[in-house]
Amino acid sequence: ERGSDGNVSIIYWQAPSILNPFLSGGTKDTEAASLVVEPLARYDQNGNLVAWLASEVPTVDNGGVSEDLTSITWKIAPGLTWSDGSAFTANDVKFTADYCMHPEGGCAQLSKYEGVTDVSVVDDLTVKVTFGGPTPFPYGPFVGNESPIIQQAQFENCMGAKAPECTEANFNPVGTGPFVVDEFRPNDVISMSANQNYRDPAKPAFATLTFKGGGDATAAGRAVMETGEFDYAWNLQLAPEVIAQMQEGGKGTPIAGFGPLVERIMVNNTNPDPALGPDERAVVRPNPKTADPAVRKAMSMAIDRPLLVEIGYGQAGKLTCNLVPAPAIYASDNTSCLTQDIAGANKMLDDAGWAKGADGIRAKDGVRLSFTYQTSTNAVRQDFQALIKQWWSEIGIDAELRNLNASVFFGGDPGSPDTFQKFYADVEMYANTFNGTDPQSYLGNYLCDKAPSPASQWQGENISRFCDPAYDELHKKLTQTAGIDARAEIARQLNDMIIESGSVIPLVHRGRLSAHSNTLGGVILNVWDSEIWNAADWYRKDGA
Amino acid sequence: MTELSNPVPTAPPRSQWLDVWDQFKTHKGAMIGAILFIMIVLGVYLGPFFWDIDPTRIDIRSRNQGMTFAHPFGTDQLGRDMLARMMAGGQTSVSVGITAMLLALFLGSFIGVLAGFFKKLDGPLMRLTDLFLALPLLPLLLVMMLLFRERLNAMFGLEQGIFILIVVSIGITSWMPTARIVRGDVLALKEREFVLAARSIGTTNTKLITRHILPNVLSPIMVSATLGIATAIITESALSFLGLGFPPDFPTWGRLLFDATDYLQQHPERVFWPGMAISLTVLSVNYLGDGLRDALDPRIRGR
Amino acid sequence: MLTFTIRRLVLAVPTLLFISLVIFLLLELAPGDPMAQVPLTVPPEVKEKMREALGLGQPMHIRFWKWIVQFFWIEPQVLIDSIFGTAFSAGDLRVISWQTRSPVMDIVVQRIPQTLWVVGTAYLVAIVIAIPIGIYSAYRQYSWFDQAGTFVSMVGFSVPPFFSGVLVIVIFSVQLGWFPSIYDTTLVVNSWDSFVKQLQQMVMPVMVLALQITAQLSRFMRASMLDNLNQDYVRTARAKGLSEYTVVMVHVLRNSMIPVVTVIALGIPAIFGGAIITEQVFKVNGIGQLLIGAIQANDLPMVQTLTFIFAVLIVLFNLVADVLYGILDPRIRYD
Amino acid sequence: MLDQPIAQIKELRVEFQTKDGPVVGVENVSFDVNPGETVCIVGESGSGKSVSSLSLMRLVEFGGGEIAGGRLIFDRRSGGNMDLADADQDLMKQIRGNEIGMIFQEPMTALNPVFTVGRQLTEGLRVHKGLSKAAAEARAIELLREVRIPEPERRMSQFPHELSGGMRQRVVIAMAMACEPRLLIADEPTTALDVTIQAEILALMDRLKRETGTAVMFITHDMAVVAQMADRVVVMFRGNKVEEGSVTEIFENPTHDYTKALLAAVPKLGEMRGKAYPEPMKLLGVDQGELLPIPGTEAPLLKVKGLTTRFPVKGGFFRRTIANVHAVEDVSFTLNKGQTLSLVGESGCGKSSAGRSILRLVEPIAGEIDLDGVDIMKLDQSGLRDARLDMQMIFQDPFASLNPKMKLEEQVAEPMRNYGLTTGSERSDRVAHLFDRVELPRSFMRRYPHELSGGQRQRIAIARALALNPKLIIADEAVSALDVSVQAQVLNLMMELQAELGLSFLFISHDMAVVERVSHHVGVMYLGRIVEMGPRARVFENPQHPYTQALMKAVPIADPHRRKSEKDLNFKPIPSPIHGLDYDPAPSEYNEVEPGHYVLTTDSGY
Ligand SMILES: Nc1ncnc2c1ncn2[C@@H]1O[C@H](COP(=O)(O)OP(=O)(O)OP(=O)(O)O)[C@@H](O)[C@H]1O
Ligand SMILES: Nc1ncnc2c1ncn2[C@@H]1O[C@H](COP(=O)(O)OP(=O)(O)OP(=O)(O)O)[C@@H](O)[C@H]1O
Ligand SMILES: [Mg+2]
Ligand SMILES: [Mg+2]
Repeated sequence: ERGSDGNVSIIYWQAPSILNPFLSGGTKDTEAASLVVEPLARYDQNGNLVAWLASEVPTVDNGGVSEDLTSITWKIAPGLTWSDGSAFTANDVKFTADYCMHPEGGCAQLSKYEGVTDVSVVDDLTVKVTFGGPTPFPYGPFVGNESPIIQQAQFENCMGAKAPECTEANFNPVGTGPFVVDEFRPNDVISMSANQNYRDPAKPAFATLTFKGGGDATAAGRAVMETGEFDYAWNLQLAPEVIAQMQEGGKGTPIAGFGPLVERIMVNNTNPDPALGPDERAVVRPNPKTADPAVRKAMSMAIDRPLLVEIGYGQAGKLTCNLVPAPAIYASDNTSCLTQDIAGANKMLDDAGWAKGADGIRAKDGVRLSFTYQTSTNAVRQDFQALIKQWWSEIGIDAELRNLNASVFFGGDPGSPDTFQKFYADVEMYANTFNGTDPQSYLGNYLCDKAPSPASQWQGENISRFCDPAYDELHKKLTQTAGIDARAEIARQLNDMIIESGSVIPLVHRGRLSAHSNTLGGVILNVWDSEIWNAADWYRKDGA
Repeated sequence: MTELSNPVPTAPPRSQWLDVWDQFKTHKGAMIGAILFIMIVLGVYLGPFFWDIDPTRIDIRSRNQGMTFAHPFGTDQLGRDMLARMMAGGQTSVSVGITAMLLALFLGSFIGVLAGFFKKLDGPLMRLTDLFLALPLLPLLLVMMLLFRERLNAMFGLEQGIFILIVVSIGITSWMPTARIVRGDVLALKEREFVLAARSIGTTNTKLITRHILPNVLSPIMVSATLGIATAIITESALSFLGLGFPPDFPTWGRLLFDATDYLQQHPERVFWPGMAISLTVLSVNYLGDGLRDALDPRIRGR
Repeated sequence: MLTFTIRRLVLAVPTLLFISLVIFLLLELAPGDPMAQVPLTVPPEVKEKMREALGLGQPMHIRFWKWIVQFFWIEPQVLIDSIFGTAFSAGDLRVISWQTRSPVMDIVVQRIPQTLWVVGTAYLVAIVIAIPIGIYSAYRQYSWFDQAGTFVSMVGFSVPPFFSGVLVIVIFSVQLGWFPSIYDTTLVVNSWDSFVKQLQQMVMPVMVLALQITAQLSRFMRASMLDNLNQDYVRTARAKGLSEYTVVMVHVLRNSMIPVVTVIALGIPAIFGGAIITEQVFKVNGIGQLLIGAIQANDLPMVQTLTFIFAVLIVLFNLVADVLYGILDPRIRYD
Repeated sequence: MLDQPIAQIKELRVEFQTKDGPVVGVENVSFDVNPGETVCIVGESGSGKSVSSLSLMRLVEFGGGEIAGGRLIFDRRSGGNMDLADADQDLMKQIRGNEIGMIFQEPMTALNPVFTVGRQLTEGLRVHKGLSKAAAEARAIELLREVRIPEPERRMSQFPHELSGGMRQRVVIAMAMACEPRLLIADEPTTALDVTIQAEILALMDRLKRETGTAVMFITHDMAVVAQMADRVVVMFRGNKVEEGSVTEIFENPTHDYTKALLAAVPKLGEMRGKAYPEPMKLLGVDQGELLPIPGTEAPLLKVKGLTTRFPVKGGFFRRTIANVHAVEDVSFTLNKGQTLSLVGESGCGKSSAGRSILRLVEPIAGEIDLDGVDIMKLDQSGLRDARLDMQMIFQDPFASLNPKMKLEEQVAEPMRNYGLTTGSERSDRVAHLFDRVELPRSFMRRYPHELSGGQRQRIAIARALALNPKLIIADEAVSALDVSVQAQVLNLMMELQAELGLSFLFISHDMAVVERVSHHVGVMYLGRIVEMGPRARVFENPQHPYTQALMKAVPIADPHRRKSEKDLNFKPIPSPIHGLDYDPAPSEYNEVEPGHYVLTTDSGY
């Protein structure tokens, strides 16, 4: 029964700054907002698309998607109302698209609307989205927690440049979700209460919800599992033994889920030598140190991945040799990298003519295998760096470690030499993933023309500067192929090409580890969408 | 020849530093502090000759060990020897502490003396002090990293480069209190008659400052110095914590302490060692400073 | 003294303008990007658009000028409006945070209560503890109490709060379960129970902060007392037949407090600045946390505004300390 | 009751615990103080005078001392003798301030700077007499009136620093007298004060004693003051009492050598009557040879004309100069080679400023200074530095003018190092020679200033001034802070150097007896101007200006038969030397009353 279970409290160690998902791309923000605003369809815990505000997921089969793959028509479930009681109509949906696609709005989810040429209201409950060309995967707009529907009435005057002025709306969006915002304190705490107009009269079970942000993962885990102050803690990136210790507190349980997130080492295919100067550095190929495939292969062979999982992630990590480890049908079946092979790596380097010098470091033709190895500052990554440095030293490769403040490393400031895009190093380590379940654009990151360079203001996602015309060709084919099996086949091939080249050395398939209190029922961890996607179904367990 | 022509000294040549030492010896706290501090310094610098495990050597099989014979201080989550890491960390922490303190002291005394001594400079220099007090440390550091890291790395190598950067950034953000105190003292000293007397015998401004003003503001400077080492060691740990410090495979006490706080419940000894080392250093330096201040003051020394 | 104060205030204006320019340039020069926290899944072109929407496309001097106008002209109007219900500021663009897209000052106002509660209380507690300790250690110089005081304050001074904070959390919240480990900023104190709750959640952060401040203040107090205890006027007071209590607590204390009070006044801006690490450890989410969060997110308007307010307070409290000195010590004259 | 002493000190021994073990402050001292009597305790610095008196108050304990032996019998007001040496501090609280009052040496520091005069005065009254606030205030005003402080009501709400030194000392006296103690201890109450104020304070204490019948224990090392005040005298030397007797006995018939030496060292006003030139003092126990007068020469060395120095007073919003302190106003004089010109006058009249202006340590705004043909006013900084080779200064306070952190050797060598005159070994030879010259053992070369006595310090200052072989030495109150015996030594030394080296001295002092002893010429200053100037004998024997005459009268004379009474004194408070910017002082005009003896005819402000 609605509101019968009192208060539920959630802690995110990153605090939400805004509840308008279009003005912030941050996970913390979109997930918090997912309690209030909802999309037409979203992914469930298995990565399947399910209808949410729509009555069904449009497909070619059910006629929702046109045969030529250029349009998709959404049918809204009838009888929906906003939390203020007004009716939810197709106009709101169209408005949402206009809002995000406004050229001055700086919408964070603009890429969801890529290729959209028109959104039109067919009738009160029907919206048609038209794309510029065939779009085999048309589920960008209005799908997933990053692309929810906002109310036209509320945001009408907040278009484009005016968007930031609507503080009230950005902090307290009217939504269709199970909760409404009572008070929003940016970067601190959100107080919510049950949406009295929620479509299911029995839900949510909780009358109020507290969403606390800030602190660190350790504290969040402790608050749920050891002191029991909170019911749900998000993303506990902690050493396995710390998690285990917390679990002994007996108040909560960690839960893990796996999306396509992979911790990897990127190998720089361009030469990062500072002597080259700003226009050439990390732009011209090849990188003399990493150009030899044997070197890249050996680097990967020297790594003991099971140990990395055990030390760094425990139950939140899995072994993988792929760039795309999930969903299952896209995952290639590489297993060659799973066991460490120092001897093999040494032999391979010996054979390739890299001879060890007096200091134990290999060199060939005056090129020493001494790498700069950078990553963002983070305890697990630093442990990984240390371990990998040690393994590499065993095969005669020296690594000079650097760690950079995350906000600098991941910030796109073209003026900073320390961004991961500039890649002023031989190798760097970070994790990346993609939204939803379709890897097309993710794999598109490795196209030749996506390499960052001064010409592109260092924008571009081909971080390792991988370039293979055959790959580009194959990817093009993917963009034109419909049908999940055929697409998966191509995607696996693309994945293998990258892995084979050694430009990306996958380390760990990382999961999301969260924890919930033992008294909180109904939690289903979802890594494909908002983690707290089904908060409406949560309830308080009795007697616990 | 010159030896012969020298007159026989009338009193045994007692050097000033011998006097200072004599007084210093009688200060019990100072002696304990000095011995402790020397032991810490010797421990971290000479220790590695006796305990020659590489602090970055990972021995994954023996990770998370408590105190054992092979690893007296235990090992960390990657199986690195804590004793070796403590010694390596100590080298960095102690040298960062001392150099940053010296730099801050130098800047603080320099600006304080100039502001106190030259009336014209007083206003601008004190506003400069306000400016530095108001500057946020973090963005400042980021800017410094951006502007100078590459160049320093090229000139001094990675570790030296970062060392210089950290020392400089701690130094230039912590000289302000010293400057204020010194300025206040100099203002008062300037009115003392011996300064006028020195001027009347033809002492130039530079000599006046070095011979007469500086030795008389030594005692507040000493106090700042002792506090300065402590602040520098702790600031360095905060910097490591924010990812602006030394590379992660480069242990410092602050970093060891920070890394260990997550394991506080599982392995309390891992927190204990670096915490203990920082506290002991700070304490010993404080007592040392107390004694030194007394010893440098001839008035107290006479008693 | 009035002219002194006014002159200093007038002189402060160019100083502060200069400081604001330096802060601005510093932040501009610093690497980092407001889009750093946007996930990697958001493509760079979109990020570029978002950046433009934040006004980052404009040249530096225009942005600085805009900030100056917003901060010095529009924000005061907003303040007046909110006090008197007028509408001077209607339609003007205020200083907007990049993270939250809301006016910076609103968030600052929201954060002030918890910062004042925690850091302010810690400061008060520290003063209340440090002064008696300082007095007694000086009065019984080199006694065991004095030695122990020195020892404890040095240890207190040398333990970083990221450690002591976690330590007290593990002891008092995890093991003993006495206090919550996470500060609840939404708690409204309106009954005895909620007051007790507020106290409970404040105990640990206050404890950690107060330890550090006490360590420093008690040293100051002790030194200042020692300076005065040997003065001639103390002997005069004794010769009058006053009790030891009156001599120390009235005559000596009053004189010793002069430098200490100014030290305390100089520390007040730090209360506003919050305690970055302690706030983070206990999730107090005050001004300190706001600043560090803004720095990490490269929210320049927020950082600029916060540090500038901080600079204003520093300049202001320097002045307050000077004026206080003059009030407390009748010998000081301003001319 | 009256026949019984109020306080009897018997075999007092006081020890101090120091880092180098116990130090004896007072070894074996016994004396009595009878009702209505003034007992003066004299002796050189460090002889245990203060310690004895503090022991009687049981205040030594707070300074780290301990009464190691002896008895301190005190006759309490409510009948009965008791031994204060073993009274507890609670009981002492009732006696202190109530039955024994104490006046301390330093009026500048004896008062708490942050409390009003009224508050500090009423405190004791409220504790001991249980008076209400209003009653205590009324009594305090009455007390202030008794000590002749003008406008007592206003003073009550003032802070100590707002009062002049003399007034402050009077407040301290009022405080000590507040509860009408039976015994008043005055520890060097006038040492730090000017002659004129000293005379007033002494007269005041004398009157109060007569009116209230309080017994007084008066500590001093100034024999002239003793002669003025004492009924009985106790002479102390190195922690022991060496002689005791009535004041006339002591002055006319001293038995102990130390007492004799002390008396011999006191310069007495009028001693030089009839002598044209200064001559060194006769000291006891020192073989001085024949004491020859020092004639000097008549060739001028320093010519000063129209010297004017003003200090700006800043104020207002823009910190502009709103007024000037007219410290030195149109001063002219000539100093001959090998002679001494003294400037006398009371505190604040501009003596030091005049001296410093000549060296241009402060910048005069007008005037001509000609030193042996060099026009000092026209020199730039480096020229000035060179000129200072010829003129040196000895500062008022020997302790303050030496750097506490520098060895004496270095301080004496510093002028030579500054000018690069000598090299290493030569320099140390010269320093050693200078030490010999001022009769300091060479072993002192490695000491620090605080390890020396005041007289020794002043010799260091002299040695430093001599280091450059100057022609002119400006001695700014060079002996004022010294013990009489030491003062005599230093004066002799200076005269000896003058005779030998032909130095010229500009001697600045407020002590008329000393001035009479050393000068060839005297200038009397008042409010920045020289009001009277001429050969020493003429000015002293035939003072013309009313201010000079008043000054002469104020000087206490070390002769118990020539005590001054209060009515002889009538000092007007000095008017303020601060004038607005538009104030244009008239030039000084002099009337030559005798050959070389000039008296100011224009308005001096007196
Ligand atoms: N607190 C102290 N600790 C150690 N020694 C002391 C202390 N106070 C006084 N003395 C010593 O006791 C002796 C007597 O000192 P006292 O102050 O009585 O001299 P005094 O005759 O008053 O001299 P002055 O004329 O300089 O005031 C001196 O040798 C002095 O060094
Ligand atoms: N640096 C200065 N600034 C302002 N006024 C000053 C300064 N030095 C001296 N005066 C003032 O000038 C006047 C003369 O002072 P000066 O020191 O020359 O007197 P003095 O005769 O030496 O007195 P004393 O006997 O006390 O040493 C005094 O009113 C003093 O307050
Ligand atoms: Mg004395
Ligand atoms: Mg003077």
